[in-house]
Amino acid sequence: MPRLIIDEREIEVPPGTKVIDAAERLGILIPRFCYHEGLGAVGACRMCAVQFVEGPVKGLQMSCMVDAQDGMVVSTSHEEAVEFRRFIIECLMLNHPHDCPVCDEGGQCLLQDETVSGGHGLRRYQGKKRTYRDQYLGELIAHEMNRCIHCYRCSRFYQEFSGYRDLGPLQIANRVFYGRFKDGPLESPFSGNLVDICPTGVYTDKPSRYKARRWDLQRTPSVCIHCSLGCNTVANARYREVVRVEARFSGEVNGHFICDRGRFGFPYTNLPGRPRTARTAGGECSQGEAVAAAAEKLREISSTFGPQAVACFGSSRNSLETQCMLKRICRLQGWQVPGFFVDPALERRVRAAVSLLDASAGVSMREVERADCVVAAGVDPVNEAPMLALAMRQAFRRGAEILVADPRPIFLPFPFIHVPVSMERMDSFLEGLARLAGESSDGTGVREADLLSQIVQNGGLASSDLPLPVSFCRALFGSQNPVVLCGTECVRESTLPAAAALARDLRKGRDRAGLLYVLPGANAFGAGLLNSQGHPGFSRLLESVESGSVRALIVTESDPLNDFCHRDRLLGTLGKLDLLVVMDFLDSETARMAHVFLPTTTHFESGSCFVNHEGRLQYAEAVHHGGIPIEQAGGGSHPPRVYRGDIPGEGPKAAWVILAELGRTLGIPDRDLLGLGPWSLIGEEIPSLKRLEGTVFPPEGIRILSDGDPVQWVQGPEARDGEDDRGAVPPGDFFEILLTHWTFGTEELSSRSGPLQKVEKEPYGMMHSDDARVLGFSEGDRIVLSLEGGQIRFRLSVADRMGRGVLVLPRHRKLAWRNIPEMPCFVPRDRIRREDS
Amino acid sequence: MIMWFAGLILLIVKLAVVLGFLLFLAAYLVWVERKFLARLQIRYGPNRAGRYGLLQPIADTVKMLTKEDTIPDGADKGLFCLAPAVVAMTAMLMFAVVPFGPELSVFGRKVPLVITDLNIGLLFVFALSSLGVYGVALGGWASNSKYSLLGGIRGAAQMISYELALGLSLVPIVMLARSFSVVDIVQAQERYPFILVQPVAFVIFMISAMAESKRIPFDLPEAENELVAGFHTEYSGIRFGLFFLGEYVHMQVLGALVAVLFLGGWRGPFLPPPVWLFIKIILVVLFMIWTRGTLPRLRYDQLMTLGWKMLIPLALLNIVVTGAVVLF
Amino acid sequence: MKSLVEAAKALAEGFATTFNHLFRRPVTEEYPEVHRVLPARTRARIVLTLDPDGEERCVACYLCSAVCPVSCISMQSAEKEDGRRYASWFRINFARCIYCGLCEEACPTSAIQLTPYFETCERDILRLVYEKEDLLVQHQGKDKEYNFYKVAGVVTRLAGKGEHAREEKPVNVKTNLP
Amino acid sequence: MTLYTALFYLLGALIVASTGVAVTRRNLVHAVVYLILSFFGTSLLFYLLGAPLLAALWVIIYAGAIMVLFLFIIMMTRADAQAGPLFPPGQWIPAAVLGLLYLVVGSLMVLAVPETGAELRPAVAAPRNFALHLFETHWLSVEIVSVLLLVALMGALYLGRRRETDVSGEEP
Repeated sequence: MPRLIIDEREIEVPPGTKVIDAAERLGILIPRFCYHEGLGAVGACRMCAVQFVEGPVKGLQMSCMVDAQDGMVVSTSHEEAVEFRRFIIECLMLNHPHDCPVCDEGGQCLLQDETVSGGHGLRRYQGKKRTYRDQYLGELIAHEMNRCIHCYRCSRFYQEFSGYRDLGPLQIANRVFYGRFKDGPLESPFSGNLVDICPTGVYTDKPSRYKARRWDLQRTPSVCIHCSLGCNTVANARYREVVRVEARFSGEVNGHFICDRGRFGFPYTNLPGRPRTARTAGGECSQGEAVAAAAEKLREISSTFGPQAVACFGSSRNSLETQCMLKRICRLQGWQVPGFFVDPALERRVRAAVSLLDASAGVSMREVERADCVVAAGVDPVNEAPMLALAMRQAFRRGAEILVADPRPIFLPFPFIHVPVSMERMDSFLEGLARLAGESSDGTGVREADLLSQIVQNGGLASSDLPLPVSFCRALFGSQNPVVLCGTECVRESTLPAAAALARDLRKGRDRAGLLYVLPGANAFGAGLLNSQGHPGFSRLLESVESGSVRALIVTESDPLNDFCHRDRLLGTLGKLDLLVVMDFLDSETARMAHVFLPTTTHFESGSCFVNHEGRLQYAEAVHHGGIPIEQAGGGSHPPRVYRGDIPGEGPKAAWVILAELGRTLGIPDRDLLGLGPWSLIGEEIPSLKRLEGTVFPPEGIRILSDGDPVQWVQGPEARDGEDDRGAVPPGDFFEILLTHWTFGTEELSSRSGPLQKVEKEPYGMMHSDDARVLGFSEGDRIVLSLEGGQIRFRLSVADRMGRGVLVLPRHRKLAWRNIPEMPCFVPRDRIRREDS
Repeated sequence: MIMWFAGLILLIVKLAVVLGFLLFLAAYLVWVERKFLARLQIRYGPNRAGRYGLLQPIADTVKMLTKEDTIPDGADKGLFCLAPAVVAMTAMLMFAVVPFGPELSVFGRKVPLVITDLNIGLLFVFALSSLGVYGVALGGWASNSKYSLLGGIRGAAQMISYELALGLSLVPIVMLARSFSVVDIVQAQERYPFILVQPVAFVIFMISAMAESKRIPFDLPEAENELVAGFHTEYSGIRFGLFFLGEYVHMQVLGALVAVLFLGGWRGPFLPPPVWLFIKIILVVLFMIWTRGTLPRLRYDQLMTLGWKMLIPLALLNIVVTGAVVLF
Repeated sequence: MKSLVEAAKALAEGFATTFNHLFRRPVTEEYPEVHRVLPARTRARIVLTLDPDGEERCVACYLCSAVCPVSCISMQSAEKEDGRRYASWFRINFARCIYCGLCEEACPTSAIQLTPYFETCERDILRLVYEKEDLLVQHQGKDKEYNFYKVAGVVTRLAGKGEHAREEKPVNVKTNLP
Repeated sequence: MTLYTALFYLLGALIVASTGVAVTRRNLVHAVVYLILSFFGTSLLFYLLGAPLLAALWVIIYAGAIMVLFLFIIMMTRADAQAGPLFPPGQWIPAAVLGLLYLVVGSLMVLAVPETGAELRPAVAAPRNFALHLFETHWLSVEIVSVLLLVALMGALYLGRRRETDVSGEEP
């Protein structure tokens, strides 16, 4: 451990620490532009110069390029260093335009700060300034190259860190330009991070352009809820409107960066059409009246048809508080056990995933970055959980071998092995891999080859699909820290234990082998934890409604009409209900059908807890108090000049608070509801979380996985009861339809974001080029799929690197995928035809 | 019986005239003070209400009468209401013994131009002025405000201290006039005013009188920069008006006492006696305003030192000297 | 004794001084009848000026509202079609304003300026809230010359890249020639 | 019953009532104010009985000086009214007995004196007469009292002087 002295203070740092980091540990912030903890050092800007007075290195050096060593004596305020930095900043400012007043970076600009701190107060240079032409970089990022100081942070992030190639440095010497070869939107779904890392205003956030200055923003630590990863963010609000979301450093979850879905997906909270007043059949009314009306009707239904005639339904975007309160009220009132997923199979898969994870197996994204071998089964990281792809890329950059087994066409920003094994063969593929890993310790090549061929057969792979490269097997055998990633959205239920078994097998003879399930929704883990034993499943629930045994449905922050396949059936079923109570912050279709509608707040307005994929309980603090954004209240102009004591549109409350009020109106004493306080509520409903009560909540969240036996930790799903018989492929020539997510445009909340709607692709279906050739289709054809539920029209895209016999459709709102009667869906080939022009 | 009624009517008429004049003068003294002070400070003073601001007192009165009369929470209601009345009443009552002319003969009946000629006239004045302390002290206490309380305590302490000097300074006058009756004192100045023989007593009396009326440089009870407005901080409307009225009536009374005790009272050539008294009162009052425009406020310890260590010994010495002169 | 004489002398001097003042002409200026001409830099009512081209100078950079010690300035910035940044609304609450002039000092474009006009009293406090229309004036105020967009280096109708004062032609990133 | 008699009884009633109220007040400032009222009545009684000098002195000394000091102390200390019964039996029983005794003896004395039936008449004792009487017949007592007061004054000065016997010897 090197010990060195910086500015007359001694510090001991781990070997390999840069001097600039060592100084930061002492609280000394050496000026820097190019150095970034997440990107490393290149020594491009020369701003971090310090004087090495004693020790192995002497003289003026860049502190980001020198490793801390024993005996160093460093002075950051040495005359020579200060003078040097003053010249450097003046040099960097030579060509800087005079546009701080109209630059969105102003107020959060590193260049401004360092110019002042560097002592460069007045421009002495009177010559001409170099200029560049700016480029159009899409709807998310604005480009203003004149402000550039050539620190290379953008290209290092874009190309090295995230693996996309379409933005980088051009030209030489004093003319270096960062941009694309020609105008056009950036391809990377991580491009928003350019805004965060650019030390000046070259890349600025386009959707929030000219909205606010940093100092006017209310900023609180928040959590992204657009996928199950739970990346840490900073929410910025002004004038009752969330204007910007930025990445927040988290050493365990997302590191320094977030994806564009998380960064630009927030506008659902500001939408002009967001419902803010309660409604009953009689029209708009106060929250209290609506609650009273709902309670009245619920009391009537329970007394006539019994409490089992009332059902509740949540979702995986509910906060943990809402989920717990929902379950509690159902229990106290004797209503049906609440469900959280419209797909009973998905619900069971989530519960399986939650039950299979334990502290020794579950890994965070940061641990994925450190893996030396990654096996991903049934997961499409860029589309389902984008930041996972970035984590995998870091593993790749460290030399990890990566294999993705998925029938879908997978794109990842780095080279990897894609095995397009079909969903129903996934289990045996993983089992084979496990066996391979287990046997490999013997190290006999012959057995290896045998097993390989076995896997190829079990995987249902055609010989033309390259069999598993031997090199990957070698890497897997030799790895010290392998990680198994597994999706839940499209896989079979049996794949989850298979992935767990692979991780378990890999752990033999190794310190560690990780397991990571990508879950469907920000709080799917919470829904799984609540362990809805006794919940009949959504299909059964619909049957009960149709048969008349369930008369009332309470839906909290959930939109079954958005998620459920068979739209016509659901519409008819919901219409049969005597009472449909919907609480939501979205103007959803289900909400519009509600008999009683109660508006709720988003997690930006009332802080709430979410449990991410690895069981990390994170708290998103409220950033503002809610109410109609001033821009909307003022009709785009200045806010109205009236005296009033209230905030317009402040009616909505958190869903769990409304639920508690409903419970109180139904006669549950308050001490059993809100009187408990959120922590006791969570602890009462999820006994394994009782220990959290009273703990101080750390900023990086609490990992709630237990070390014990995973089966005792939470009860897994009960034995398969025939409802989800996905394994059986019907005989004959069928296409299996895989409904998937896209990075932009399919996730419920972010697909309402205006900026993201501009960048999302038009929906298209994908099939293997061989299949298309057999059917006589070609790229770009308009295809009609005729199903019982109705027709689905889409444009076809063909790919080579994907499984045969699958048709991949996005859950895009512009695609009529809800005409699919039921999942899984197998379509005979003759039902697919080209649309005649 | 008729005479008795005539006497009563005469008394009422005198009361009405004197009281009316007193109040009118008090109102215009405010104007005089503001105007005179302004000129001392090279300003104009009130000049908006009427010509030269002559209607200002009326405007002030209307304002005070129509302002909301607030009583603070936690105030002692009874005492709070009583205090301004005590101040105004004691000040006005003092004027009862001031003669404003020689005896007149109306229809063969002798009419003394004084409301009542008490043989203990001076003591009556002292008695009333010692009661006036209560207005300040109780008003300050009853307001339930720390500023008021401090102002009230200061006022009480200051008035007690200077009352001693005030009383002692007049003992030589009484010795010279051989009477407590104010009428007799004026009579005794037939040949020369007492200021000529008693300059020391005059100075002591003037200083003490200014301290008694709590005016600059002795306005510690209401020292604005530390006590907001002292004992009348919490008063508003007509109750505040009463305090105000008391102060200006007090000024007149002290002016009248100076005139009567030292300047020969209503005596003077050519002009009718009441006019002479009026002129003398105004001169004294103007001098007080002039002082206000000239001197800064004393510190509390300076105030007490001046009263106890200078004025009282000086007054005692004056008594001894005068006694000796009178005796021998 | 000496001090007594001194004290008496000092007192007499004081009284004489004030007495002399009695006969001096009052320095009071009788305001509503007599309007004194105030210096141009007197700090009173705030205006938003135009640049020499007749366009709004304010770019809604929020610096004035940031520096305002009583938080009486609020605005919303927006972008015009030609790329100029401007205030879609701009509001000064003169009921709060203390006329300290910090906003004028902070303004990078000489847009916000204080004028000597101070008679802004209103009975209804809401009428003291001035909107942009109330604040805009049709002249340049004290700074006749400055035109921010001529030197800023951002593209507007006024000038494109490399066409502002002291700017070189834009770099051609696709040529090898120096 | 002449006007004077009526005034006499009126004042008597005022004095008795205000003293009684003063004794039973919880609020000390109120008690002082009622006591002042009582003194004021007493002074008026003196005036009525033809002793204006005594009346004036009574007001100046008792109402004007002593009670102001009382008020001063009360205001400075801000003593709060205590709870509990105003007078415990241990206090009021002896007081009642003594009061009753005084009432009986007083009544007997008043009834025993023959002039009781005489009407009240205004009498005037001018200050000059009063002074002559005092200084001619009681000059010794007056001088003794003045010496006593002088001694008391010096004693007060002695007690109130600054302690200069500090061990440090510093100017305190």
